[in-house]
Amino acid sequence: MSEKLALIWPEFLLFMTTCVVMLTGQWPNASVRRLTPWLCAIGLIAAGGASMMAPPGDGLFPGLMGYSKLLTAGIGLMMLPLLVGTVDRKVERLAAEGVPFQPIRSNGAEFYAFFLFSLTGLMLVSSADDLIWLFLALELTSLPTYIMVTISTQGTRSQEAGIKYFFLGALGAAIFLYGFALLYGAAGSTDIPEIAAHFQANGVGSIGLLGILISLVGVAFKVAAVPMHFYTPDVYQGAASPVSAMLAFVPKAAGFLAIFMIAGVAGWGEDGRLPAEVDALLWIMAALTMTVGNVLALLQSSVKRMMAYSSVAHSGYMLVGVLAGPGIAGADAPFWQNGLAAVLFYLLCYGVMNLGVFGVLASLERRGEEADEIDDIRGLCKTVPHLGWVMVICSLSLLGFPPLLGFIGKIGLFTAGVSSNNIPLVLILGLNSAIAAFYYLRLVGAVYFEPASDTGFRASPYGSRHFASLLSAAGVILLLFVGNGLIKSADNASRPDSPTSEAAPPETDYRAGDDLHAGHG
Amino acid sequence: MNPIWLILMVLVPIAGALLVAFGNARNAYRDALFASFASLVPALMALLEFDFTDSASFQGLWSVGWLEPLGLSLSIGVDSIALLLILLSVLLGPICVLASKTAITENRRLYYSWLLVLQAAMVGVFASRDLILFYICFEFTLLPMFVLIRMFGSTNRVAASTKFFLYTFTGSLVTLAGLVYVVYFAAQRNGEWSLDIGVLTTAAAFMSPGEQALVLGAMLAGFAVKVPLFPVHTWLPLAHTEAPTAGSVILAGVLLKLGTYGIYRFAIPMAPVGFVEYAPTIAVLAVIGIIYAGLICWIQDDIKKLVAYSSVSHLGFCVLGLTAVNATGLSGSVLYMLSHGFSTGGLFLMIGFMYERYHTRDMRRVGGLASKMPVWSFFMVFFAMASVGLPGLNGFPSELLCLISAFQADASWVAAGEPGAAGVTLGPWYAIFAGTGMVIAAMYLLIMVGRICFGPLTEPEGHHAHDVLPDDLNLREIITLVPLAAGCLVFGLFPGLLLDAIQEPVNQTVRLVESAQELALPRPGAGPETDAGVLMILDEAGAEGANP
Amino acid sequence: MLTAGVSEYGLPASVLAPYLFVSAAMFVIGLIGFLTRKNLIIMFLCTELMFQAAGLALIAFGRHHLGEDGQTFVIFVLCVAAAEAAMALALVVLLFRRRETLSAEAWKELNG
Amino acid sequence: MIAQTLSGTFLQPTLAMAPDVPAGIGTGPKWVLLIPFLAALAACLNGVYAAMGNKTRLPAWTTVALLAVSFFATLAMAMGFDGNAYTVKAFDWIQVHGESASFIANFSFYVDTLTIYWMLFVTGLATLIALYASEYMNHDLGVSYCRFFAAFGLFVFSMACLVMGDNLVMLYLGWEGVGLCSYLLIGYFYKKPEAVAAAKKAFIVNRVGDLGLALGLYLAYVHFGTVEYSVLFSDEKLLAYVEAAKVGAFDQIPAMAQWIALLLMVGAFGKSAQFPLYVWLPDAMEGPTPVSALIHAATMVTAGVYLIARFYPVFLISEHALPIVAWIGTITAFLAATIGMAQFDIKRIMAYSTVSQLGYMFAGLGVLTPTGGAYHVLTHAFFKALLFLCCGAVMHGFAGQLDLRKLSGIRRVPGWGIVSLGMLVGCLNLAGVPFTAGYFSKDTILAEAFVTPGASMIGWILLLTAGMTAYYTFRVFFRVFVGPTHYEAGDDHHDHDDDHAHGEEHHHDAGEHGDHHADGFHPHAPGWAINTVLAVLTVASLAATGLYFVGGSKDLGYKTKHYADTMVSASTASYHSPYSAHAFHDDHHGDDDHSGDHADDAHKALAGVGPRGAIDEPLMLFGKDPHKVMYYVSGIVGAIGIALAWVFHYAGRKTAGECRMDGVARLFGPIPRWAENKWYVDELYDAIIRIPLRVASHLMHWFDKLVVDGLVNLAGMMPRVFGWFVRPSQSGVLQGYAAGMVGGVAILLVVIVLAVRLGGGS
Repeated sequence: MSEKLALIWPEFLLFMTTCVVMLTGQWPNASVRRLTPWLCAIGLIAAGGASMMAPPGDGLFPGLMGYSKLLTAGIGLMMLPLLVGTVDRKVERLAAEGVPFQPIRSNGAEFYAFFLFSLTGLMLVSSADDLIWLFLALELTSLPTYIMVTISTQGTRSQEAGIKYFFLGALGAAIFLYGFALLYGAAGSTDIPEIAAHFQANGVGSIGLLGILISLVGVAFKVAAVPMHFYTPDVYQGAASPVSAMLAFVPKAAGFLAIFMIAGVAGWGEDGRLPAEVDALLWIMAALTMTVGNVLALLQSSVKRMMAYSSVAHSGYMLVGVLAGPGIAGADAPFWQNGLAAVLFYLLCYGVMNLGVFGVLASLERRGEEADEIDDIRGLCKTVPHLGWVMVICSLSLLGFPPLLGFIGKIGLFTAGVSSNNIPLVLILGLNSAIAAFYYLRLVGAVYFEPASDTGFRASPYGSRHFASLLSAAGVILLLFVGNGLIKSADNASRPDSPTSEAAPPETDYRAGDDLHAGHG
Repeated sequence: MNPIWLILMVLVPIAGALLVAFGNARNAYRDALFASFASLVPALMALLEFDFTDSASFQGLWSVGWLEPLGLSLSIGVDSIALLLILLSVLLGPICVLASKTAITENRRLYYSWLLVLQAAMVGVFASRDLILFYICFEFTLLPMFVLIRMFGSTNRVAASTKFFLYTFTGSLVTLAGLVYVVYFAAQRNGEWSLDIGVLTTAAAFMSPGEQALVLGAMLAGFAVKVPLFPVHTWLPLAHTEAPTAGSVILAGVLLKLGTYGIYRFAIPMAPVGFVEYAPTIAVLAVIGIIYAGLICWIQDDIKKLVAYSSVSHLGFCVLGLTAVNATGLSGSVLYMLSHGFSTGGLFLMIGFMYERYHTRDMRRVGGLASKMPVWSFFMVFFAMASVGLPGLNGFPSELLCLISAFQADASWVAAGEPGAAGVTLGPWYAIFAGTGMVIAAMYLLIMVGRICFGPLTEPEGHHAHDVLPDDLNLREIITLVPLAAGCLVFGLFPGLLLDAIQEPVNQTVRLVESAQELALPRPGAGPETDAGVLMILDEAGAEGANP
Repeated sequence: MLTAGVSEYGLPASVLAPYLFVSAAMFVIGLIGFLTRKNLIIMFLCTELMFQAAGLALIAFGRHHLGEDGQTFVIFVLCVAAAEAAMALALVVLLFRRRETLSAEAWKELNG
Repeated sequence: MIAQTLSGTFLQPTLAMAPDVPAGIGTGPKWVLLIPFLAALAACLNGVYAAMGNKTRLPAWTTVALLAVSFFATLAMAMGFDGNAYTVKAFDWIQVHGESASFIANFSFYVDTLTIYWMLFVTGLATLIALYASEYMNHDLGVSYCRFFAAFGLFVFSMACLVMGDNLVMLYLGWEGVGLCSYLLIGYFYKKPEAVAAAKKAFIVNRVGDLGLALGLYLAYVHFGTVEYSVLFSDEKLLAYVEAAKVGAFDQIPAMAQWIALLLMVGAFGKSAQFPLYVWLPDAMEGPTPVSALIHAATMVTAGVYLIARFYPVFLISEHALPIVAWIGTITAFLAATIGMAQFDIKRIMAYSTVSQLGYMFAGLGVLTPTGGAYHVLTHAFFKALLFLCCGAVMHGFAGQLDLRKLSGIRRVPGWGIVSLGMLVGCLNLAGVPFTAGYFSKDTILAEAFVTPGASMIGWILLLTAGMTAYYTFRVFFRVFVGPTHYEAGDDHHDHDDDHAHGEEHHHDAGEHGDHHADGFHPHAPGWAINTVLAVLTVASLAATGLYFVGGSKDLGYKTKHYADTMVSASTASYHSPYSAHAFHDDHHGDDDHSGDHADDAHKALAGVGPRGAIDEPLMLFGKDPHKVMYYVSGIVGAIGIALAWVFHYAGRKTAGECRMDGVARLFGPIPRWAENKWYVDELYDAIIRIPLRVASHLMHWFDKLVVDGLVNLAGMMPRVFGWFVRPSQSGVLQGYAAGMVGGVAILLVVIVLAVRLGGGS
């Protein structure tokens, strides 16, 4: 058991930080309170560092942990400056005016703590090797976000978003829990590699298949795939932009990692394909998800809603990678065949570029209200040039415009899709990217070409939010130069365990050259 | 040839763009002019250093890894065709800057920097030896053009730019799928993932005819839109009409050629059997385009729209030459790519100069300018004649070769051993119908010239002299036109300068198609020996392009 | 199907089936309740019902396989359900303060 | 003068052929390139003058001087010609070296007797007419003057390329080049909408013909693998076909080879204004008169004749080509004559007479006498240029007046003597009055038509046309140059011409105008340049008669009759009809002495083309030598025509406007009006070609906008429509979402299970 603890050092560190943050977040002394984000950052950095040193896990994808945790920590670190100033504005203002600080009125502690909790959950998902663990980790990822959505603004919209998110989330959780139960029933074990081995040895069986299908659709809620996508626009729009940015990444990443595991349980067969039913489910889901997401995004005038639908669509793109699986050659599959690696890399790209758009929205304010409508950002390149340019770059990247990060990510999905012989799906993906161009181009057009509309939005006083936006745009460009290493690590992370192993694999060291694990001795 | 020149041709405009973008707005024009002239230097060096005796092999090869797991590398190199197209792109740079001096009065920094970025991207397209790098540059050209139209276009610019972007972008994404399939196929065949165009070309010929047809379809989805081929041409008149003058010049001069270049470089060698199979269909579309767009030109009142539709018609000839898949046709087509830019680019400049003075493009409102603008009219007639395909000017040799190639490419004639027959895809009827395009071209261009230059002088009501520009062309404008006019004349009289240079690569492509044909449809009695021979030819053809 | 891996001391398939049936019925009842009842609290209770349906299935399967995994899982599910219940109540109270109603249909400002 | 030079000086060297020449085509001296390129230089220099804003007559002098040098170079070329065709290459032009087939068309020139024959009168007339134009155009000094002479020089260059080019592509270059110059010069008065329209029409109609030429070029290339004359005409395949054609075995000649001539023919019809493509030529008279004289009478329009003559072997091997050429020529000749009879604009009458005479030339080619055709080209070039220049002088002098009802008795106006004399000589030639050059050349064609089997109908029509020609020619002469002196100023075509301003001031409406000319309008008598040119041309037209009697030769192995015959027979156009009237003058029949000796030289082998089908006995007309019969018959017919003109248009005429013909014309009802309106052919073309096409264009434009672009927009709208369709699901109601989720999952599961199970799984 104790050796298993070594796997969750990053989570442990984050948990420690969370505890500290809970305290500092409501410390009577304002300067201590102001330290909270910094403490979060330290925790994230520490967790990131620890994840680099993490040994390979014993789940289906031994390498997944290191990459995912580092990714989590990294994107979390980028989000952190954006979160600053989301809650407690009134409380802090009053405190600055000399009114005594009332912890009971403050949400800061929970907010940061829940943020870290959620990230912890995400990290735990990546190290899950057991259904129970997976279930708990998924819940840990989601539950804090329900609260964060609700408290992110003072308006009723957040509360509406929170209630919808929570109830539908609970429904989704019930569904995948039931699926897990069936999985357990079919395989007689909750240990994921054991289940996989069992299925491989004895066939999936109808209960097992039902379990897989139900688990998949349940988890699809987390990635906002059709038909579990309905909550997305409402929740994203209702929540404050920083929280929406987080929602677009954290649960999605958790969901995809879980989908990896569940699909991995079903197994990509000799021909590199999932069992027919699972394959069909993911195929239809992928096609519908990207299409529905994009066509609905087209109709939006609210940027947040548009981005929510675009988030749905991006999940659809990534499902193509899941379908492709780790490639026919199994552990030896090169990156271009490895759909899972493509998904992992795309998650990184998406996390970085998506942040920029929400960051821009969060960096524009009118009496404490964040920008939302497309009218609010018109002519941004003239009024607030740096935000305008962030918007242009991130939109183009989301659009998959070469040579930006989004394009590179999409290329991976393209090659994986083609190599797994899902060419119709790849064409749908291509056409959907074109549909997406309609509305991303509208964003670009609005900020770059159109005259500024005087809706009263000004640059937010929270410099850290501008910083986060700029960071995102810089990431979109600069990561291109280190893309090589990132792709390699995504590739290594998604290497499945030896596909023919009968039981839980022994700890392997074939990833010795992995640069993410360079420190591991 | 030293790859540094190719690299510089990309970097100099980009540096220029940065200089302009962050420099003083008042100096934007001057800086841009400097940068565009400066990029002529590496172009000239490349031209001098290029070994034309070995024009089919790629020279100036240079490669540096980028995203290795994806096989994506920055690898460049040019054969003579790519080099010439690059030179055309670079040459248009200063012309476009010069032509914009008085036309663009606001946002100059943006304008000139995007113009320079566009130039760099165009060079990148032709210089790429990496498939995805090609695609990146290919797509990237959309952005500057989009900005130029959207920001500096005329009244309907938003719709035009959006349509331009979305239409071509949509097509290109399907192309990407096709290209990736080729890569995947090659990777399976070679056991190694490579994006090197040479490697891919070698491997792709082994695709089954069915696969080739699909790949061809996917490639055409992007390239045909870009050309543009009937019936996917409707974005072009709109984009041309709304674009600023320099934008139209570049669009007509180079960007449309990306489509035909794509067909030449990718569709033909990578899906040779499929291309030969579907060449008649493509050719029918090209011929329809020639006649259809020509007739539409006839009744246009908007002079710029007229010239825009004429581009559709003209590019039909270019595609026709490609579909003949013989030496004459490919030579003619490549020649067309090079020369069309001079004449049509010239026409767009002329229209731009007129527009600056009269602020209208409606031939009902302005006409008979010969009496007021004799120099302008001279050039107008000159470029119109080049566009008509008057022998002695640049349009003629290419049009002639394209038509001959279609005419001669009759399978029954080849079988009968006619000495002038080559190619099996088309036949005389294609040339006959396409040939009516020559008559129609004369019709609409002469009517255009007749209305705009000749007849009684008509000026829009309330017209007053431009506050900067004289009635007729000024020296700067003439200097802008002279290189294009000289190009028209020189390449009309000495097309051999270009034809000789492109002969080898073209022949090699023809060889490749023929070998692939034999590979796919082995003649009875062809033993393994023949197959080996075919393989050798294919490998040799591919190896020419392979990076060391 | 279910015979695979069944221990000879485990719950035989014939006895397992009714448990599963009940579990499925609970799940569906919960689902129907979730879809049809407007009251947020009742809706939440329905999700609890669905959770417990899964729990029942887990226990039955656990007995079938004679492993402790199923029961362990149920314990954790109960914990999570409790945590969710706490959150649900907090949320519902918050919302009630705003709108003075517990109807789920009172919240449809965000749509499209 | 020129004719004397031709006949006297260098006719002999032309025929001084070495008996044994090596096979193949040699390379000629490079200075031959001067001929075309001097003209090009003239064009360039004029361009420079225009750019410099020259306002003197320097452009004219430059052009005249350079063209004169070019002419003398041509003379030198003629004199230096040793009987062997040669090529001179300027530079490589279009070359594609494919693996299986190469396409080579160099910028190079081919010189044989036909080339020399044609170039002599092209450069000679061009020089003279440039001189004429130097005066004629002087009201336009300045940029326009430069423009005129630049186009003029360019025309001569293009014409030289056409005639001298050594391959079909060069010919095509010249072909389109002369078309361009024609366009530029017809549209010289570019402010006049009619001029612009006429220019456009000329170019576009010609392009239709050019398409035929181009296709013929392609087919020739495909079939023979080359477009170079030096290779093409010695191609063994072609020679074999010709042999087959000799014995009438057309079934041995592939249809493809026979089609070449049919396609080339279309080009010839366009350029030489043959039916049905003749409509552009009358309108082309909107150009300045020197242009009409040079381009639209003497040289450019004969390019079609040149093309057929040059490709005579190719036409011979085509079963239907020459008969079609003959019939088209005949129909054109007749039709144009009928229209010419009813016109009142003297320049248009000349234009229709040109069309008609071109028809004669085509008929001549068609009835197997390329010699007759070529000889008529030469005589016609001189006398028609003369006629046009005279008309031009009238137009120049009378402020643009060209209506023969408003001019009369010009002969007696001081200073118009040479013009009137020139006119008379020209008219005599055109009418085919005995012992003029026109008489002999027309006679040759007529005689051949009557003796060629199956062509006698052609002969009769041509004979009738000859009478009509005589009538309308002298109609002009009798009305305009003789009779009571009377004139009215025209509505000055030359807007800038101050000299004529008073002409305009005193212009009177024709209806109220009486018969005097003394109210201030003074005709502007031609100056020395015009008079000199007219005098030279008058002499030359007369002297051309002499060519009928000199220059015969036996050096080809058989006897040629006269200079034109010699020149044509020594070229690729060589063909002596077995039915030929010439045969009666020859010592022996051509059949046996053509072949053999010169078979090594392909060109001479072609020169020996024998009969198309064997004949047993010479054909006779009325039991006599047809040629001699024709001397009398055509003389009589011409005389009748002139007499009719005299009766109706001269005898008893008191005023300019009225004559006996007016009464006669009424007898024919509306027919004269129809003829005056050119039988409504233009309107017909409008109705069946232009208007339908235009309607089609509009339809296509709408189709493009609505359907093609509409579909694109529709496709662009589809995502949006789909979005609207899906959007209601996002109702914002929590339970709606839940229902969507659950329903969606249920449907998904069912669909999957069904799909996989029914699809057989995989």
